[in-house]
Amino acid sequence: MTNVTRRNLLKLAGGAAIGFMASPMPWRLTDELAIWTQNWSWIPVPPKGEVTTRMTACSLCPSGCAVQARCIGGLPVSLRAPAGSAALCSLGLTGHHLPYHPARLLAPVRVTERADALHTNPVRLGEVVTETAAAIAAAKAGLGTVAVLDMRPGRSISWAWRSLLSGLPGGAVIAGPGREGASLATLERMLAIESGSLGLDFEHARTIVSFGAPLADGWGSPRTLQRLLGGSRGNVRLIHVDPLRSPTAEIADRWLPARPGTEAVLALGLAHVLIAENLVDRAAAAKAVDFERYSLLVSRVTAEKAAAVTGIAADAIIATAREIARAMPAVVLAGEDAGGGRFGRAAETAILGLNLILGNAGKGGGFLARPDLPAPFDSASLAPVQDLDQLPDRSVALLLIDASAGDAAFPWRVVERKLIAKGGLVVALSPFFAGTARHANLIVPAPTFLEAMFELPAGFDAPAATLGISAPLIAAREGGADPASFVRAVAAASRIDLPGAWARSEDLIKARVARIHRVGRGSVMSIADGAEKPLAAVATPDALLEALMGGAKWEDAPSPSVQSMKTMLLGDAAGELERISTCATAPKQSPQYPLTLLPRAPRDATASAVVSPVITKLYRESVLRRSPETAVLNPATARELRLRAGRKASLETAAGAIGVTIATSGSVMPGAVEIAVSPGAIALGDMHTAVKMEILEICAIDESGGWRQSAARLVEA
Amino acid sequence: MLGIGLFAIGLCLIKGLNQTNMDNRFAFGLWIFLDLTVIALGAGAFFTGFLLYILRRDELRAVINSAVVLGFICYSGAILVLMVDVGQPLRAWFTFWHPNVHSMLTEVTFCITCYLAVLAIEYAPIVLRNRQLRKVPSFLVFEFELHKVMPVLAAVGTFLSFFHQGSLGGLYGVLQGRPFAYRDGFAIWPSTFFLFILSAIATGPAFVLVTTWAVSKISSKRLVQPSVYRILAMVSGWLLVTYVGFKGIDTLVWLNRTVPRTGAIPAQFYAWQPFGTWVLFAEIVLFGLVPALILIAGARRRSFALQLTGSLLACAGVALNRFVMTIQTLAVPTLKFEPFMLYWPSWQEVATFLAVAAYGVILYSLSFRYLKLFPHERDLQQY
Amino acid sequence: MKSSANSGAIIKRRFGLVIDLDRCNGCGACATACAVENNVPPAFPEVNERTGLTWMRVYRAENGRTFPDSRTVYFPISCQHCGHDTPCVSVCPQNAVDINPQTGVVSQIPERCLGCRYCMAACPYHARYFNWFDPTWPAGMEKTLNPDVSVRMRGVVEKCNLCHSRWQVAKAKAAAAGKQDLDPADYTTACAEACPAKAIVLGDLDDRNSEASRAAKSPNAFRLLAKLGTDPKIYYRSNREWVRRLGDADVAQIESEASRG
Amino acid sequence: MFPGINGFVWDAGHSIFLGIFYAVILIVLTTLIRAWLLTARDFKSHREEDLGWHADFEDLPASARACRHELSGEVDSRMCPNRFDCRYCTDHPKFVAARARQQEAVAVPIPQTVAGFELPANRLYHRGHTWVRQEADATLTVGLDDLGTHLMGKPDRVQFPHTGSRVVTNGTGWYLHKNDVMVRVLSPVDGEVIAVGGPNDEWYMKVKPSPSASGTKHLLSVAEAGPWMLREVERLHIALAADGLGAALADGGAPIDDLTKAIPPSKLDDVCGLMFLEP
Repeated sequence: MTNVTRRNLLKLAGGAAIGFMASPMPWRLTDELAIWTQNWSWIPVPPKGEVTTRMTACSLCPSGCAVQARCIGGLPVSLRAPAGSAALCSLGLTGHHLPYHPARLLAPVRVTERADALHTNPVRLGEVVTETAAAIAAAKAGLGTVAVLDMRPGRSISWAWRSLLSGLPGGAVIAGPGREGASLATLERMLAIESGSLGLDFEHARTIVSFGAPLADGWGSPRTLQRLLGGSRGNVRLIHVDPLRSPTAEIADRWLPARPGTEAVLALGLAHVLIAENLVDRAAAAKAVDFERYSLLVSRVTAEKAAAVTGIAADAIIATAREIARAMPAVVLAGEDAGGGRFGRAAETAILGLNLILGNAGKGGGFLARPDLPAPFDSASLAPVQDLDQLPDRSVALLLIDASAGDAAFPWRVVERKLIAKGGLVVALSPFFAGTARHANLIVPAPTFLEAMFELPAGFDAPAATLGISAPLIAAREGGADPASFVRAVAAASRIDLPGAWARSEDLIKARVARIHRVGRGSVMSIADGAEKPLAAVATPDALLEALMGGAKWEDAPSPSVQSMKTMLLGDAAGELERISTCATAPKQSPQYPLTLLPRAPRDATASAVVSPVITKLYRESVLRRSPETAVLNPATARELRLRAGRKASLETAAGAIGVTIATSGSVMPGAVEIAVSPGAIALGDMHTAVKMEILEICAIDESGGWRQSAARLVEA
Repeated sequence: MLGIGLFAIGLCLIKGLNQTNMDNRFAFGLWIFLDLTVIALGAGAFFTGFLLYILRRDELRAVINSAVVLGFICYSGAILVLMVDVGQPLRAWFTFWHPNVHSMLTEVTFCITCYLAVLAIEYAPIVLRNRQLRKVPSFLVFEFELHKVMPVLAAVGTFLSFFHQGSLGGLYGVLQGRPFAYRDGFAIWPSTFFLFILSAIATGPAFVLVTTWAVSKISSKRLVQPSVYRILAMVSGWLLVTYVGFKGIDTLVWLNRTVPRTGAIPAQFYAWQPFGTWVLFAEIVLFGLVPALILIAGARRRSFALQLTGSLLACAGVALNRFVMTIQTLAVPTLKFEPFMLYWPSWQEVATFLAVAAYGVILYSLSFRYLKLFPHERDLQQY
Repeated sequence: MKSSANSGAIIKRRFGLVIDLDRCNGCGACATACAVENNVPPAFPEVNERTGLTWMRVYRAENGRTFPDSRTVYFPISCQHCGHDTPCVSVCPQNAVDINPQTGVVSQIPERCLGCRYCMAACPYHARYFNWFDPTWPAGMEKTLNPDVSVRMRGVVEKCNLCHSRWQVAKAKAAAAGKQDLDPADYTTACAEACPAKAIVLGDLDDRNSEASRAAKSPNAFRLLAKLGTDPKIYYRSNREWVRRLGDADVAQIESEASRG
Repeated sequence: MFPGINGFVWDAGHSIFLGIFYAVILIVLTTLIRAWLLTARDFKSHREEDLGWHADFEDLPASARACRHELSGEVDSRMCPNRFDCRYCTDHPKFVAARARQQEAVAVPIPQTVAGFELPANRLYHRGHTWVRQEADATLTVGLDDLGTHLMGKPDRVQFPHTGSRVVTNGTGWYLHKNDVMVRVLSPVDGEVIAVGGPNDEWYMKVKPSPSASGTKHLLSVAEAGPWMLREVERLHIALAADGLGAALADGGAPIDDLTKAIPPSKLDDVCGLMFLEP
């Protein structure tokens, strides 16, 4: 029987097969399957809807670039620079992604640390307010002081903070450490200008002497870079001092790779040549009360001595000085780096001093006085705005972090050491559970870019005061909290009554706009048609607000020259500069830490706590931007230390260690380790990847709170 | 092994090819390399058929069945892997619907599928002669009739095979964007087209020899007369000699004319370790000329040991050649600021291939157990 | 399409990019803008520079000298839109790659692509990318996708098409205005538009008056691997001799940043 | 791909390539179809048995295909070219003639038993271990020979053709079933089955030769059967020796009745196949 059944089976199978093939079924099936692969249910489908174009401005960094948004059904799908305005950076181009970033917070949270990982549990806004009020009470009771860390000073919300703090022990608003333009405070101190601030007039400068200002990596207004890269380079020269062969160095006319930490000596050396060869503006320089002492001091720093310390050839120093003098006006910058922060006070004093002897103060193409924007409301008493290093250590009992309009990269330790021993309470306003906010105990979710009205006061490098407004394009998400109303709530809870009739941030901004309108100075630049009309021609405050909301910018009238009370070239850094001027040759590297760690970052990597996940195109999917885990060495250095490219290693400083991958590049200064401060896993949207110790946390912090360079070593794993 | 392999295949099909270690630079990897090798070795099927049915070398009747089964396994296995290798297997049939006749790959696809069908048909009579199936009279009769038309099929098979073996070579020879692979040629065919045909038909018989020997070792039975081995060795040997000859000429032309025209520097191709010039030497001499001579000598001296070593070397040689064409081509950078790259297959890739290998072994041993792969087997048992 | 229908003859153009390497400072805005414009998904954590999707990719190359003489140049590289025996077009087994006769743009038809990756092996510029993963955006972010460009499925090859959707929009606009051909001002690629230094210029290389064709003819303009004879339509220019040398095909060992790991 | 699919043009490339491709497919299909048709035709003309035997014979081991004249020692070595059908053999008559001449010289004694297997003289023998006896009424009686009987012992079941149906020389005679092994016994003659017997009778079939049937010269006379039987026993030995079963056959003495008891079931099918000319 067996074979009989087998035969039948075979027949059946064969018949079935043939029958199936003959039927249309298989063909139809394959076709359907192929079509199916083209619209798998899990492939996202782009939105459909009516196309509109709306104007706003980018609030993701202080530059406040104009933005033209292409919207579908009212929601932006792409951002670009309007015709005639500066192009957007990667951060700005992807700003409309941020409201949907995985790190986005939609409810107040309490941050707890378990198994050395951070966890968030939602809390009610009320609880946050009560706890904050309690902390304020405790501070009043003598536990410590209260401070606000403001990542974007100059916004009208700062006035709200300042009036909240005015009554509190040691209450002060701290400008975010290492932020762009921070060094101008030093120059302002040297000039002791009593009101307003200084503005940079790149427009008319013929030479830009940049000490580490990463102009090509986003520093100051993008217009400057455009001017440097634009076809008509002829009329502006760039001299760049930087141990890194950075993009800025690439576009510089002269690159001076001074040894890290010797910038002050180089500045003094340049001053020496300028004075010796009588290339300075005597009249302006003589205004300085300590000019005699200054010239005596710099006279010690001959080009040769400077060369020995900085590693820049003497004749290069001399040539540079002459170049500067030849192409005046020449503005000298002590540029902060988005990753490396600012130079120490002494260095800044030495560098910026050059401006004073070149007579840049109050001269076109130099530094102009810039009256402050009108305050949003009058207030009897306001807490001061200070630099972090003006706070005593271990003093702050309650720290409020205002990261509602952006963030900055700095070692948390510079702030942490200001907190009282027990740590105190840290409350952050931030849209994301990322960046500085991760160090807070409580986080209140602020709206993101495009979700609310943001204020764009002039960048530090604008010659005159300006104001723009970033108009919201997306309805604010549920669970967000407005910073101003949070201030109000806290004030109410701790029975502080705040001046002014404002409830929300918009109110503050509107009030300020109204005041600008009342002042009546300046003009309104419309992005749409590039037309500029005097403010006087704008009928009502509301009309002005409307214009600004439409992407226009208010610009103050050209300002009067700088009224300096008492110019000082050495100021409070005199002592240190004396020591430096002895030119005790370059600070010896300790044998234990033979390398110099140089953390640096382009601005678009740090200005916001998070970036669009699409930025992986630059960091992960290509090697254009180095990952924060890549330590780059000069091949020679690597050979000396027997480190091979591609190997894993541990980068160690006195402050700690992180795991890195070694890379080599001829562009790196021998003995230096370059590390890019760039978005980590969370900032790029990988909420599940384990968070690594960040490079800044192991950087050494100098006495004036800087972290540009640290002694380090690499140990191959 | 089969199980793990199937699991790996599942992963690749469901989760996508991110399961492999291939990347945008190594668009081809282990799979393509082994496919090419396997198909080259599978050439034994058509070439033995060609010798037997067209050139009437009747001694080879002793191995034809085994050769056909081998061919069938090699081709079906290769196609199986290809189906996993492509990103959208469900669209495989597009090639037949929107063929780009200028693409070597189209030719390969068409020929391989046709040839697999032919192999299946050639396989059928062997199956139908099974002791149980033959009791069904219609099968036996059909087999008988099929057998009469076999030469036609053999001819067709030969034609197809010649073409796709060639096209597989053309696959790389036409890549003018890859100076390392690009070759001048005749008419529309780059030289690799012909070299691949030669190397395939040269190693095909060698592979048949090796497998036959292996099977008889494992089953500890004598399967074919020594004379058959000798013929295979002889054929393989002489073809290999011609191959090496042409390969040598081709290499010289390539290094001295083709490459300079593309602006590339030949020396740079071998500047990256581990792919030094030794590769070239191994490819042409160590695994080309040497086995050829060994094979011929072995056939002459009637020394089976020599024939076997020669065959093994020859098979290794064709594998090396396919490896160079596939992997080294992709490893060598074209842009100056692009790095030299290497890649290691992921376990999924390896497992997938092992699964196919397992399938081959199983299918072959089943065929060996139930079908008469070596007609003379019984006789040789007797005396 | 429409305009070419109502105007008998098809207007033949040769669109290409001219990239001024002396202006490029490697900010990467072009790469970002491209990804946003063309709905190229972000990368999973396990993705690396070898498995990513970067239609416009900026390479960093150095002159091989060491500090302080080391110099860096950035090469923004997209599909080079080869015009003559285009390597990828001829090898695709199922016509999933073709050259648009109206624009000279080499375009990929993802719906027809089988994912055999033969074209990637054929491309000397490594400008073609395979979707190793399913395209995935964080929840909600699909609202920000460009409606003019469909998202590609896993398992197919994709690459730069000079913002084909923008070209279609421009054509449609011209057609609506009853014009035969688009106004060059209406059509530019996302990368060219986004470049802060205006280093990237799109234009018809056959049109004498176009800025691009003029720049392409400048003495310091060159094309990558020109000797391969594939006639790419992406031109580069630099006044630095060593940079121009980097474009040639002789595979010299230049220590490049990419060679890490 | 076909006209109508977008962008398709019948350029030279397409024409040549697709032309060749379809030609190939066509050829493959036609050959297949042809094979089918021929098969059908063969069935119509009832050649299946013949063809079946044709295929079988080819697959028989060389040892089983020796010519009867090799067995009888008239020629050193000769493969049967005619699939054991001497009726159409051109050489057979020559051999017979030659033999006739020799027989005057020596009269060969006719053995009754060979290696313990009986070979009754009044029968003709077929290579498939059957015998044929011509009856007075011109019918033919067909049975299983002694070795066959011993080999199978008493079959569990016999599967006969229906009486009245035709059997052809070397076609299937009947099937023997023994411990679920099925053995096909070749029919030694052409003709119509008029009666069937079984293991209990000494015969299996009575056949009325068809008029077309051209005699019985393809069958072995007792004289020839002797050496043939010797060879068969030898083959059996070898087949069994492969598994060290040589002892199963009583050496020289009377063989045991039922070898199936001695032979392991796994091997039985092969051994029977070997002896009953069923590869």
